Amino acid sequence: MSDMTEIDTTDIRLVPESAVGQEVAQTKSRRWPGLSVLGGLVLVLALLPLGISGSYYMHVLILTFFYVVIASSWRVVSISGQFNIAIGAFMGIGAYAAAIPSVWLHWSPWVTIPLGAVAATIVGALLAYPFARLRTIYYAMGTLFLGYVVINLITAGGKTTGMSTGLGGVEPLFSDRTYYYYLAFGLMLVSLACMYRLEFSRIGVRMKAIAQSHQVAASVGIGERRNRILAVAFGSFFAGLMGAVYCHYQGVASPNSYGLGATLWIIMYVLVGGINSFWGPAVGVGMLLVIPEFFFRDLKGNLPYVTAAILLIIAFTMPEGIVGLLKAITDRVSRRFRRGEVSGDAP
Amino acid sequence: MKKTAWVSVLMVLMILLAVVPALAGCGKAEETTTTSAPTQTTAGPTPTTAAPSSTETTTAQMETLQIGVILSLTDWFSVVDAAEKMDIEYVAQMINEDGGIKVQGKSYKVELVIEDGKSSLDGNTAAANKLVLDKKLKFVVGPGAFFNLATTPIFEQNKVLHVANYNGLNPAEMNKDTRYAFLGLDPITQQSAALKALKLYYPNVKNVALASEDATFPAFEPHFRALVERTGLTLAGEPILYATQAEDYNPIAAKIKALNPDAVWMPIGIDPTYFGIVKGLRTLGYQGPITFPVDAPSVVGALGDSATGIVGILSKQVEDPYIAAPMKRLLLMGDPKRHVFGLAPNALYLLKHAIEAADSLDPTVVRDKWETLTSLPTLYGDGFPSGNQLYGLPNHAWAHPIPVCLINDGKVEYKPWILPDVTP
Amino acid sequence: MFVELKNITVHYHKSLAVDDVTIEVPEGGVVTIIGANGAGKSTILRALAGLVSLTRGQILFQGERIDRLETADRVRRGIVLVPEGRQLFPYLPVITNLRLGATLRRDRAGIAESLEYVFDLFPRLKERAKQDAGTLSGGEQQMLAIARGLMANPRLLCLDEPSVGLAPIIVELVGDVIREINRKGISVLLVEQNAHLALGVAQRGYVLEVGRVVFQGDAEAIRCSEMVRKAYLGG
Amino acid sequence: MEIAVQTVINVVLLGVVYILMGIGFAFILNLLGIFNLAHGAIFMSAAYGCYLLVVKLGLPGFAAFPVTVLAAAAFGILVERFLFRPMKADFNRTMMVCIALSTVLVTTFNRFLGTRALAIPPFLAGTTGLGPYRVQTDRILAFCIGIVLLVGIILFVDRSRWGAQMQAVTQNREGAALQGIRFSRVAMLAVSVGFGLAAIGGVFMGTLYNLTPFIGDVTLIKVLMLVILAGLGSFNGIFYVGGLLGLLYGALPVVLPGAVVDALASILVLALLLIRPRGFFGHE
Repeated sequence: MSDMTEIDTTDIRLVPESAVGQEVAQTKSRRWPGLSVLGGLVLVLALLPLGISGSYYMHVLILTFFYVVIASSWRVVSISGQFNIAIGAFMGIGAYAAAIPSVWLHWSPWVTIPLGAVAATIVGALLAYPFARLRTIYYAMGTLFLGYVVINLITAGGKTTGMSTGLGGVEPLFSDRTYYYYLAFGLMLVSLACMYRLEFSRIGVRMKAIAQSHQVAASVGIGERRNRILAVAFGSFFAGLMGAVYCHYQGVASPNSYGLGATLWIIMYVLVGGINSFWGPAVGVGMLLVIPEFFFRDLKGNLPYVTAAILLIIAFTMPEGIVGLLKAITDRVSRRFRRGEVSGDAP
Repeated sequence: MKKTAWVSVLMVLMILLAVVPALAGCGKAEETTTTSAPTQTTAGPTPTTAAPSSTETTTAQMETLQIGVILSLTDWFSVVDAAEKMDIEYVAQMINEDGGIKVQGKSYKVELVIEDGKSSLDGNTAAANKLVLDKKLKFVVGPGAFFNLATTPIFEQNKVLHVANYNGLNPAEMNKDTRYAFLGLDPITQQSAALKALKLYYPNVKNVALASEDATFPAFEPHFRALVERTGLTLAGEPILYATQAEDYNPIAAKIKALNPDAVWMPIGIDPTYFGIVKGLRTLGYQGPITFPVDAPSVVGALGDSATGIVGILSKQVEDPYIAAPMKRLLLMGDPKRHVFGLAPNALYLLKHAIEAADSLDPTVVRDKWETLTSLPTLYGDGFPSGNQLYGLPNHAWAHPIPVCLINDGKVEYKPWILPDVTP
Repeated sequence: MFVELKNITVHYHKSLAVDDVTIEVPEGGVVTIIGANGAGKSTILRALAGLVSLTRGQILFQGERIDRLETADRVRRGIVLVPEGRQLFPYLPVITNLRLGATLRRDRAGIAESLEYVFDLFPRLKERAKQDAGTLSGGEQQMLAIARGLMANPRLLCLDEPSVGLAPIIVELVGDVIREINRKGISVLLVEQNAHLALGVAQRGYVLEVGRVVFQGDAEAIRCSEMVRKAYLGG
Repeated sequence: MEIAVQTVINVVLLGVVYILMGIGFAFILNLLGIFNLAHGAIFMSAAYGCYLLVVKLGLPGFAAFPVTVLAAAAFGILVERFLFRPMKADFNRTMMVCIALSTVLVTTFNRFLGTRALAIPPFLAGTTGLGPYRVQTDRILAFCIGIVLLVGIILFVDRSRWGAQMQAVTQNREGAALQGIRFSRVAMLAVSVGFGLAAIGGVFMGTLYNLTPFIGDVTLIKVLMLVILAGLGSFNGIFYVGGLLGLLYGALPVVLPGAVVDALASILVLALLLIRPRGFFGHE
């Protein structure tokens, strides 16, 4: 046990060891069913407004698209081994960078939204810099605190930020909700495509290598700090972008949408869905946001019991989240399938 | 295999743990307040559950009018709104017992559609969307406090008449363009009662220290300053602001004490903050009167012998000899010892009378009529418009007589209700 | 037989570490396992202590199967491992480290006696009793680790690489200490890379290569074996 | 002058509560590696529990206090056995479990007792003269109990068998197992002591201030700050940093308005954290 020294006082597996580039290695034929399901889903979602136009479910779906991107952006940060508990704050920076000029200077949303995204990226990268030397639980605690500081600054901002009540009167982008639906949907597709591209690119593999062992990564010439900051900047760009669109959609920006509680729920989306899989965050948002909103909303004050029960069930029965479980099942099925065809697989 | 057995047993336990309170909670909503008042026997014969069954037969033939209600039933603001939910349900029941809302010779039974605002702007947006888009409602009561920031644009866009319980004076909540926004109680007027009562019962008071929660205060500040001046008082030092989520209010109390004011005025906050500061001030030996919106039994219960020299406004108790009839009726509909905030119920009550006055179920017609009204019944007696200039809207914000009580040495003394000054 | 590891197979992180190994320790004897780095020596001790579980095989202590027991229960029976890298509690004083060695003992008098015994054995530790364990020198830390093991009143003391990283003069001292411990009637199972030291104190030995026993016999026999001479004794 | 005296008392009391909470949190974090996000909910539940015992069952405060603390400790044993242990120290899963636990507790108290602000009746009513100044007797009592408890904890950690075992497990888990220390028992002890300490903090806060189902959130943040700044694996550090936070949150509101306090205090802590990212007293 010569590597005992590099394990921190608390021996915590922050990001589960997934084989580097495991998914890249999947054969094309195995990806086909997945792709067709995905295509069908995109098609259904694209056509959905024809059916549910002007209903509450549209609002929920718009929120879902936002949170899928935000949760996915958190996961992108996490593949580099960083358990970042400040993602809500990055979203908040994006939102306020868009809301403040919109409310006080009456800038057009088409200017403020990119501004929010850029501001979140820059601030995110700058703030990530001092924390990039921290690892594992130290990083988690440091960023948790960072998020708290950002929210405190927003809350102490006086009239400019509207303090803890929030900033109202942010100009809407469109008057028709259907446009928001397509905007959010489009942004989600583009963002997910970017993230997919990154995760399975060389940079993504490098990030995963850093997550597994920063020493090994360093020994093959992967710059740890650079790649980690890149991951945070990349993640906070999408978080900031979505935060900005989100506040224009809601018409308000309020600190408690971006505080520790909000961040923890975003993380819960990812953990419930499965942190090891690209589609985990989307599934998690579906499980924790869409299902309670669609089916349990009438429970009102008792709704938290449902979400708590979902969390407990997943924690007890699916250590790798829902997608992890599905993967385990399909693996087992396909192994049995293959065993019938080819015998004597090498271990 | 032993492991899996364990896990399944655990799962069942967990689900039970989650489901049992949920089910119990559904059934026991009424009892939440009775539990906090052990002296239930003094209430007298007040059937809590018998009433709806008797009215159901009479209202069975009536058509129903769905009215949306947004209240925060989870998270921090539920301290206020969970109680409001019960009372607004009682008011709906009261209206139905009286034959519902009468429009053009027809009676409509009120059916409340309550949505959880989750104590956040996001949650309130979702709730408003649900009411407007899904339920297609035309009349909505609530939300309270600054949550209107989130809901006003949605209601205005969809031309839904909405009556807020109370608001944060932010222009985005109510301004000259929000023609469908009404307000059950103008917050400035309400506070004028506090200062008037203070002057009345403590004539020696010349200056007051203003202590307020900081987030909504900037919007209120000029109005509060004007109000102090109008009442013939002065402010002792600068206003003292504190964070909504502080744990220890003793530093605030020490700061107030250091100003050495004749009286202390706390216009904005929630109970925990008020109590914390009063407790701190009394411990420090501050003797002057303190005024803030109270629920008399809660104050006595939470503050014990620190509850002295308090000029309380807005306490609603059956034993108050000056209590307005509708309010007394509301109190007697449940456990009369419960804590009644009485803002959302009042908004519903106002809305009912406005609809009847307009004799229409079209929100635009109701709005146009309402803008011409100068008097409407409220739960607190005759209401009157206030703050027309402040909001830039005619007769959109309302006020009414304010209950007043003095609390000394843990004993409550009820005083005649005060008619507050109209806010310009 | 006092302690028997019968045909044990151990996987470590899914890879085979020990394959079908049988080792016997007689009561009051000193047995050594020698072999190169990564041969699986430490894994055998860890399996004996209950830190890793067996894939196959049995561990018997005085005829009783103990391979399903928790580490603590094995310690209670007297099987104590002094781990490689010492595994001290660096921010606790020496005396507390020693007392923690006697966690499972309840006999105050016995503990006091053991404490006296280890202080006799290692006078340096007595001098530094109040010092944090992390501040000791390497040799002293090894002494402390052995002393802590003795505090549990062991019947079989397993030592994992006690000589690693120590100056030659201290290595000799370790050898003396092992002999002294054995003289008290405590059996010793010694895992070493330093075959000179190991064969100097042991009566019997096993040579391990890539998880398998390739040679076993009396210490003398091993020392004379051509293969061992070449591989481990530098000639 | 009076404001200064009062501030000192506030600082000390807040510091004591933070330290009690922080030590409990640190026990759980150091031994089990669990980031116990339900700590604030336990704190709140204990305060409500004590309230129910005193007001509903009519128990005298001095009886209700230990009963609450013991109940919280027993609850800790259950939580460790049935919620934490099955998670096998997986950080992600324990986080989910903690959030679920906290949600359930907060929602339950909110459903049943959340409609008005409550307070535990004072243990000793009235005020006591401290020279020319008057102080709530309860505060003096809380201060005394707090100091006694802190001394007790120091003795427990440094002198007792169990304390030594807990430290041993924190410093070297495998080494501890080899001495016959059963991790599961020490973990159970740590969680139960942690919950017990949180309960003590909760009862103090419940008597001195007011109860709402959400008081735990604010205190949890302070505790996280405390543990971050003290550093992992450190018990002594918590005492110093707890005092510092007590100073920040007890004294800053006197000179600064509202939300600026939180902002300034957290920036100060962040600045300290950037100097020593691993905390000030933690072992590397």
